Amino acid sequence: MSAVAVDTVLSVRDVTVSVLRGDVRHTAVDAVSFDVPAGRALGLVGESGSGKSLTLRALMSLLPPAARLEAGSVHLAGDELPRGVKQVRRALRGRMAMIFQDPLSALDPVQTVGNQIAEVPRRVHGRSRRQSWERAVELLRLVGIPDAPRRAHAYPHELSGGMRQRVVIAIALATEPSVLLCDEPTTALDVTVQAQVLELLDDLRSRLQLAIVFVSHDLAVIRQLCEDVCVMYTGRLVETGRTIEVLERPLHPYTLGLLDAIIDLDDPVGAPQPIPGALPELERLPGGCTFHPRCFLATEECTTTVPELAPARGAAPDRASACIHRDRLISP
Amino acid sequence: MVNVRYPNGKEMLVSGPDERTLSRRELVKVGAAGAASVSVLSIPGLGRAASLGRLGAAREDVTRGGTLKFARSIAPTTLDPANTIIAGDIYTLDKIFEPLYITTVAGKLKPWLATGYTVSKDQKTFTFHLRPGVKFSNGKPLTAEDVVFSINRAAKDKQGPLSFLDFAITSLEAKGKSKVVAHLSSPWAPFISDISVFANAIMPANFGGKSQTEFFKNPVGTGPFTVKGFKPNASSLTLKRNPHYWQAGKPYINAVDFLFVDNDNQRLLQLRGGQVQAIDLVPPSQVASLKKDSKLHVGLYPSWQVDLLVLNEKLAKFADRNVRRAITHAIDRNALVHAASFGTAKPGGSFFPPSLQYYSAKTPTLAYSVSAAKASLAQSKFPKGFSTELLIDGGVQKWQTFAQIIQQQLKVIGINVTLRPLDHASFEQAFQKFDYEMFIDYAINDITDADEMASFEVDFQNGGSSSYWSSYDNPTAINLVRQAEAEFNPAKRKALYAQIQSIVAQDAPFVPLDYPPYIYAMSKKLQGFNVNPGGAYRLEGVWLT
Amino acid sequence: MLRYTARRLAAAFFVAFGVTVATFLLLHLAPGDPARVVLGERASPQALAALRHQWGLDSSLGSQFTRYLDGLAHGNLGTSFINKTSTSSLIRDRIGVSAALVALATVFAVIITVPLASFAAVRKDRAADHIVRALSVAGIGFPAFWFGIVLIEVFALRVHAFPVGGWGSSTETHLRSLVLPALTAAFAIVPILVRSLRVGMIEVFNADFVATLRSKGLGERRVLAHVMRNALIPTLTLLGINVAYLIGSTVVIERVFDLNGLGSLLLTAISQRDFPVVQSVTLVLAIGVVIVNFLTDVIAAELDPRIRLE
Amino acid sequence: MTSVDITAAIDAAPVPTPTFWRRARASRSLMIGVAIVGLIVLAAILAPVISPYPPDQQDLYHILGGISSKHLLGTDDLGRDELSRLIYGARTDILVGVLAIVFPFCFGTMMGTIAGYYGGRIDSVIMRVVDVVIAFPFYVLVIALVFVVGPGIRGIFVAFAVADWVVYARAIRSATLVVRESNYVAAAQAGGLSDARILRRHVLPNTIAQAIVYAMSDIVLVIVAVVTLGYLGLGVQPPTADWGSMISAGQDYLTTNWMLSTLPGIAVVITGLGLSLIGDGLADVLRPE
Repeated sequence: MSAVAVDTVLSVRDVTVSVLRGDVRHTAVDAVSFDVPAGRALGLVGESGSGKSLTLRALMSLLPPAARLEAGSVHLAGDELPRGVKQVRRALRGRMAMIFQDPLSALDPVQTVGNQIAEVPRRVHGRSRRQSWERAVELLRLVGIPDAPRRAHAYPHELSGGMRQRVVIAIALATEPSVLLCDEPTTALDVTVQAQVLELLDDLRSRLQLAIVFVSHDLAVIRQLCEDVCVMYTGRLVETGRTIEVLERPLHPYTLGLLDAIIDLDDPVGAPQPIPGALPELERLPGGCTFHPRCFLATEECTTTVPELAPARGAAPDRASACIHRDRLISP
Repeated sequence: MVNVRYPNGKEMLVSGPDERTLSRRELVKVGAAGAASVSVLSIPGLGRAASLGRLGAAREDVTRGGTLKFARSIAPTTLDPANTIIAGDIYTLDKIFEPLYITTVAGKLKPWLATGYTVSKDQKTFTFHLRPGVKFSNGKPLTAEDVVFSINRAAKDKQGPLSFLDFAITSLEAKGKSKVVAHLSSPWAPFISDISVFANAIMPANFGGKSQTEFFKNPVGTGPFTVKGFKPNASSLTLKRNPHYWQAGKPYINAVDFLFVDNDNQRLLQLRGGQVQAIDLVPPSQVASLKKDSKLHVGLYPSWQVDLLVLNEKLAKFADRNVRRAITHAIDRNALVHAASFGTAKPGGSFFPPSLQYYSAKTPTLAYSVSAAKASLAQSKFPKGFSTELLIDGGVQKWQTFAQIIQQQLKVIGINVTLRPLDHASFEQAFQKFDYEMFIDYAINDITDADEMASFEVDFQNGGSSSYWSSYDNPTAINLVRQAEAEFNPAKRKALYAQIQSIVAQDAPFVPLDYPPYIYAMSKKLQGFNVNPGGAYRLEGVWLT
Repeated sequence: MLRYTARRLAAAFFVAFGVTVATFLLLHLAPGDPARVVLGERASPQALAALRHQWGLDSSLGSQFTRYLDGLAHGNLGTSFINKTSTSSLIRDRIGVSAALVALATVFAVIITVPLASFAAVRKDRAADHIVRALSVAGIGFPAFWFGIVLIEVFALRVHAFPVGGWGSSTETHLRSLVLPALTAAFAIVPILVRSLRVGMIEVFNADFVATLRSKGLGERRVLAHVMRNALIPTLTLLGINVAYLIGSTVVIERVFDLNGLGSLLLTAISQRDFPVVQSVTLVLAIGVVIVNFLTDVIAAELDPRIRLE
Repeated sequence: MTSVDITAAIDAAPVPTPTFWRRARASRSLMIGVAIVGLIVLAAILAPVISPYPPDQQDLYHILGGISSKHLLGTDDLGRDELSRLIYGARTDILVGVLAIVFPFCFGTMMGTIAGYYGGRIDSVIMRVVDVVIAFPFYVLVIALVFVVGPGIRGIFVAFAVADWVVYARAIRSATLVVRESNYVAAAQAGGLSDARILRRHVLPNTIAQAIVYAMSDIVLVIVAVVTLGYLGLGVQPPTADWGSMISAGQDYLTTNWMLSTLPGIAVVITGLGLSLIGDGLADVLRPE
């Protein structure tokens, strides 16, 4: 595993989360580690059910009742976050914030957006009512909401999807975080609004030197926003590296499968080939490498040994793949 | 017979075990041990004419002052004596207005505002001598003219429920200030008893110059108490002491706070909780538990009430004398009294209650005997029995209990009874239109004279209720009743009534079930409180220790 | 808002008219004759007929009804047959008692429901939650008057904290005599409200915006306040319906605690067939229900911006 | 930049939804509820067999007797066996409870469906009538009706028939409004199905669930109302054994024989508990996942 880079803001080591199904606990996130330096965006990509948003919620200790953080440590700008729910929340103030997928249900329907933003400076930072309101309007302007002072009095259901998502971001920024966790914030938006929000996030990343972790199942969104990317499958990291390299020359059959499954506008003729088989259920994960039943490289060995996330021969040091046949993918 | 009663709705819905239908004389009995004996003690130095005579002198061994808090079940709707028959009104206005004669606790007539009377040879003219020195609560003296005005008003007001009582009076005239002469159309033995009825209570002539409504808001009477600003159907009413009361030194207490609590359970709780010092209409079922409470006293007072199972002789099955006798034999009144009234009432025998004048203990009643019942039924036109319907007032727990006992006991001799409970107003309308087969209700005498019960329940033609709606029509019995009305010699009257009681007992038009007492409960701090068999209680003689 | 109030006023007028017609028919269908109630058994047919004529009961139902409506229009509710005074004075003396009872009962209901429901919702599926749910389920099957009797036995007779019944004379005793009846009345509707609020809160706790609240760094108490405000709205309409039910149940509560309110007056009047009193008191109670429903909708619109009073 | 949605491409296998009965068995509160009510109904049916005495057999010389070998739960104010009357009381009150809501359930559901489905003038007429009935304070209406029709079971049935349907109507109307907007109803309408068939096959199956769930707690409310009317002397009339009249008759002996009033009270609470649990359970099982 790569040593902790000097300007890393967020360092995640071996985070493991179990989920209760019936009365059996299954591992939904298996020893996930990654680092995010200030001012850079890391993409976390995988199908729904791959444990990517569960990982994010684990960092914020917002796990649903059935889930539990089994192991792992999180370092924020060097100091480790405590494990207990209450202590974590206090420790996170002004350090790490999170935004969610559905903008309407992420906002309190019976409170004006202005109040929902102002509540952070008012309650958390103890600013006065007037100062908090001004801060809220300022943040609304920052996230690109026109006529901010009037719109601050609006209720969530009176705003469009994109506008609402900007308010959610404004709320996150109100906590003055150094790290921003995004759980598929653009999935519920239509394409044009999605692009604007991504631009906003990119702009905030550079201007505020924010470290961003962006979870999505959309490779195109990842390519646009994130310099680095980790691919997750059944709770495990299967491939990491710089986004461009991973998309150009994937070192893990699953990533290859993902790329083949999308429509490549440059090659309209080639029909997309979906990955055979189905995503295995948490209760019945296959042994060894969990992707082997659907993997065209699968050999006898894959069914027994659990592949390690290790760099491939001849590839860049920060490139890694959890596949014992990774070297066979290097040669074009 | 003035067994007039009507529901004061408030009462009816309470499901306490005791009867809720209010007779004109609501059953109000209080258990003060000693009768308020009125000893003669003219009190020197009170500056009152010593000639007050024996009556009304105050006792020395009493503590004065204080307010009696009294929870009653019915709130008064008016204080006008001539215009009401509701018990809630009667027992409030009889503390404010007084008649010429009153009924004592022992059920006898006693001179009150009149000291006595003389009768003409043809027994058609009565001259009353008014008690001297009596004043109204506004200080003005009582005059003969007030008496003439009050009784005429009661007699003339056709809408007045009791106006028929004074039918015998042709004219009244005042003779000077202290004599009143009454001319009757024919000799009428119960006359003095009729005069003692509360409707004939005395008030200032022409309401002392005020309008009628205004007068009855702040009534002026000769009674021991006065009322200011009366509001009908209020939750409470305060009676203040009348400083001009003609019995010097009385009433001993300063005021009476009547609280009107229609729920039996609530009255009991307010007594046990110390919120009130006396309550009326105590359910028989509570007598046992109340007696255990050292701070409380329970009083059972004989009453002029008889609970009756009435049979509708308009129907063939009940026109048959043998059927009626069979039913009377079949009902075990001892068991009924034991279960339904917890031994507080006496089992029924003659249709006169034992406490009533001329009650004859030797009346040959039909005793409980299933074999006699079956034998009598066998002789009737319905030997194999029949099914019938028993109408009762559904709102009263006591009647429901009686009905279920009778239902069970008549089933034994082949008479299947189904119950038909109705709410009071419908129940009342049903039996008065003879729309019933059997029904249970109670009859009550309101004045000392036995004629009231005799004529109302036996005189089919002009008793006023077709023999208590049973349509029982026995000419010999009716003739005896009329003779008794005009008979002034007590011995002869007693013989006549004995005969009437035995004929009725044998004809069995209705089955006297029991003679219930008035049941009151009060704190032991209240002394000198008592009730007459008619249900009225005087408060000038009570005191609070 | 004005247009909405006007529309609701028209609907209320229709409801009041409907209630008046229904009561009028009910009264005239029921057997039992008020004249006989006043004059008693011994009354002569002529006296009965005269009284009925005086009350106008011998004229056709139609004309009686129009006469009543005409009186209503001039604010004259007629004179009580039994008490020989104006119905409006009877109602005026007693409306305060019933209104205070319903108001205090509503306050008690809210004070008991909110903590109980949030206590259960926060500890979902733990011991506390099961106890509260079992209690609220059992509570529905519990006759309110029975609970009243138990309250009297304990708090009035043994602990002497409150009077056994009656209305008392000073405002202080009025309040003390209202506590037990209001608690009894509240108890009749608390089970239903607790169940509704608990479910509402659990649903809101699962909503995404609670995660936003927590990620904002707010303490759990602030989060609970937000959740409560959202969950109260559906329960509020339920409270409105139940307060209307409360107005009806004053009839029973006033009987148990001997309170001289409109409820006991109505019960008496029905059994005495005191037509004008029954007619007017039922109308007043019905208007009370309509007002409560109107207030509920207005408050709901205040609380929830998504509801527009069209 | 093309938007890429991998998930749509890879279709996850459908998870088999358990049938109604499997989910019904899984719901704990439904099972407990059915057990409680089942026991009580069983006792009511077997009343003649299991109760030691006929319910109205009096023994006037042994009234208000305490617990004894002859009378396991003592005797009431007419010397009747309290245990037998409790069991027969179950028969009366559950029968009355269930029968009393049949009409309101059917009539209310019908009215609610029509109002919700057709809307417009029909809806406002029905809703105005509903407003009038609701404006009539419940107990006032029930008492007035019982006065007109006379106390006893008949009065109670009429009273509830007139007073209780409005609750169902309102619940079903709002449910129907929701279902009417759904696309499968629109599809059915487009398919030219007659309104009646649409209502029966598409609307009702989705709305009736709420009415059934409410019916459970409604039975409880009916029993409690009958008990309260008993307290006012207008309930089930003697000699039929019924918990209401037993509570009100026993109330005078609270200090001496507290059991007379308490036992039927507890019986009502337990029945209420059972029925509410069934209601809860049904609500969970019928609520779409």
